[in-house]
Amino acid sequence: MSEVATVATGWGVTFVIVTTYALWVVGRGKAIGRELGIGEQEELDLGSDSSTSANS
Amino acid sequence: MLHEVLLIALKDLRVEWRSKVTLGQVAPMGLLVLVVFAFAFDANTRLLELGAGGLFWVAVLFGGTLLIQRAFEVETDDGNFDAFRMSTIRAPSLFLGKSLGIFIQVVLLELVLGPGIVLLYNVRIDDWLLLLAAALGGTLAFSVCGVLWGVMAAGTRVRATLLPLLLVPILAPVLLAGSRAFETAFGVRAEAGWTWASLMFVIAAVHAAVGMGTFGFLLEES
Amino acid sequence: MSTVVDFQKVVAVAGGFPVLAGLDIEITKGEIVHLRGSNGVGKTSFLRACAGLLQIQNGDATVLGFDLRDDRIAPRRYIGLLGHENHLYKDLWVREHLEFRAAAVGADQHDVEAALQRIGVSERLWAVPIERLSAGQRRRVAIASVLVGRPQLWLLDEPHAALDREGREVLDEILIDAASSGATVVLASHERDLSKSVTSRVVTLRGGRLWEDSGAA
Amino acid sequence: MSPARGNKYMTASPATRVLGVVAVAAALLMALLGLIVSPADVVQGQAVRMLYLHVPSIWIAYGAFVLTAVSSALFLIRSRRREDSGRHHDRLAGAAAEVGVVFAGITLVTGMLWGRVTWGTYWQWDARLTTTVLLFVTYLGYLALRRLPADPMIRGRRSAVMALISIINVPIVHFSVDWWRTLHQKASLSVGRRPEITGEMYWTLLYSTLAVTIVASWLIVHRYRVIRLEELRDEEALNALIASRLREDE
Repeated sequence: MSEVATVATGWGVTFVIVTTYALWVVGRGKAIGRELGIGEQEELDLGSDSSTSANS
Repeated sequence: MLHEVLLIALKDLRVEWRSKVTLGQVAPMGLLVLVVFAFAFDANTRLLELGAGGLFWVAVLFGGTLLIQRAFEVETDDGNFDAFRMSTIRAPSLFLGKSLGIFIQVVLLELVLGPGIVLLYNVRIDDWLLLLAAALGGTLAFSVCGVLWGVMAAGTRVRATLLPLLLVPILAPVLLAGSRAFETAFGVRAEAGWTWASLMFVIAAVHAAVGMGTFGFLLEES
Repeated sequence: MSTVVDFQKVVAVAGGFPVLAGLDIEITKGEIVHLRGSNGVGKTSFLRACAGLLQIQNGDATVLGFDLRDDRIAPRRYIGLLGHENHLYKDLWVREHLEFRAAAVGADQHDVEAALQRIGVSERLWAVPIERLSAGQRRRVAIASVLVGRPQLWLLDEPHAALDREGREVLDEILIDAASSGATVVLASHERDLSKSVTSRVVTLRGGRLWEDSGAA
Repeated sequence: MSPARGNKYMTASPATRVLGVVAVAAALLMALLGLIVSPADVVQGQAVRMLYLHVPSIWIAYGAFVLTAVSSALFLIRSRRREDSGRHHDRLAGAAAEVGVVFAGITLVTGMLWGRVTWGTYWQWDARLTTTVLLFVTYLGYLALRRLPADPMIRGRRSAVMALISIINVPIVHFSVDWWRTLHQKASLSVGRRPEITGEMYWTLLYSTLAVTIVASWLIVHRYRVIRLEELRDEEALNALIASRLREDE
């Protein structure tokens, strides 16, 4: 594997792992929040929280 | 304290004496593992001789894990842990007593495996003192770690699969040190066998201290 | 008359389920309480909570003068618990097992034989592995293990299960003796007419709470 | 609405929202600096860019495991108290351990890829990689232990003890593996080929560490909240059960 390809793979894999994990955490938080009936749903992005700020 | 420790250890040894699990089942299995290693290395006598120290400790790890499972199965089988909780025996004594019981059973296992590697792998022993010291240190470390993780897994339904996962990474330094020390004792490696042997005593001491301090937490299941 | 067990609005959880849901009960010294109720009403949980084996989540619980929420280990040495399980080492001989149990609770080794004789485990079985005993005989060995500790508080979960008529009678005698010498007995059983001659009080649980109490005799 | 629902610890506060935005921006800038702006190394060429992932992630992994151990110790100290038994320490320990495992995994992947171009093999029995892989498995075991159904306090104590033993074991493992490798394979390949980290590379590495730390903090904060939500769900289910048990009688 060339150096550039290695670097691309490394950064790519890292990005995928972190993003997947972050989305999983956020999604799980949203799912439970919905189950508990707290708050409204929001856009899924890295900056949003797992549940809501509606009543805080 | 000593009285309680001996009480527990003697009880475990008596259970073993009556059921003969160590000598009748685990030790023969250990010997089988030694034979299977020879298959894996294509009976290359040179390789086996070089690796004998490490293979010995891997076989001890396999067999010893089974012994730990067994030692805690005896306790969980008929709700005996409840009887311990209700007794006047203190948690550190229970920890040391169980460790002593396991220690003696692992020594028995090693007494079978030791001649096994000497005969099957064509090993010469150059340094008996180092060999015995390393065996003692490694077995002590194995026993205290084993009991610590054994009780942690014992309270769960998945103990049979959980125990090895928890135990092996923690015992990795012991395996490493035991293998290197044995290789020096066998004269296939010229380096610092004694330092490796002392490392195992340090590991044993550290885990014994942690175990005595935390066993009470682990024993309270509900 | 001193209070041995005092539970006020006790809530206890096991396996994510509220096994005790606001239980109030007071038991005084020398009583023999028959704990009644169908399966899953909290009989076993009440016994385990008394023994300090089950954590109290809410409410106040005192056993033998110890506040269980502060220390649930200290009272254990005065308590004898016979659970659903027998707490036996099946590989050991009857006598070895009992000697171990006696030593583990700091009891006198001389009491071992007396206890076995009292509960009616015949001498020819003393050197037999527990594994080979019948269910009823095992139950007797288990009761002997409790007896040998001379507890101040007896907590017995279905002690009559697997016992024959003679065994039940012997057990009843033992409990009466214990109570008259100042011990307190709580025995759980879903059988309705059990040992009417023995028990001084019948307490019925339901839904993790006190349902009916015949009151102290 | 129970008062717990208004608890700020389980909902997004403006602060964490800002943290999230900062984390994304920091990560983008990190990619820009690490992949484009910073120069290639004289010895290692482009491969040196793995440095900016590998080193910060191992730092986060170790940092997270230390955080787990500290929280676990605090939890054990407080767990016997009647009021406020320190459950938040337990939650933090769990959240940190999971994030630590993620970053330990990233360390291993980037380390192996990096090894492939510099050493020519994916795996050298390099002391740090070997220690990391053992640590990775240890904490996988820790997470397995945490996942088992049990009373929260018992599970908390059990995993707290495991976290303490695991952290105590880190120096032992590191020492023994390091010693094993230095004793038996003098002058490992990598030593001579380590890049000289100076100038722009130095600052990029420092910045990457900061950026990864921000991302990891965001992850830990949110994982903590999800654990809190899970507990809240369990508590609510339990309260409903207690209520229904109380109704049984009336």
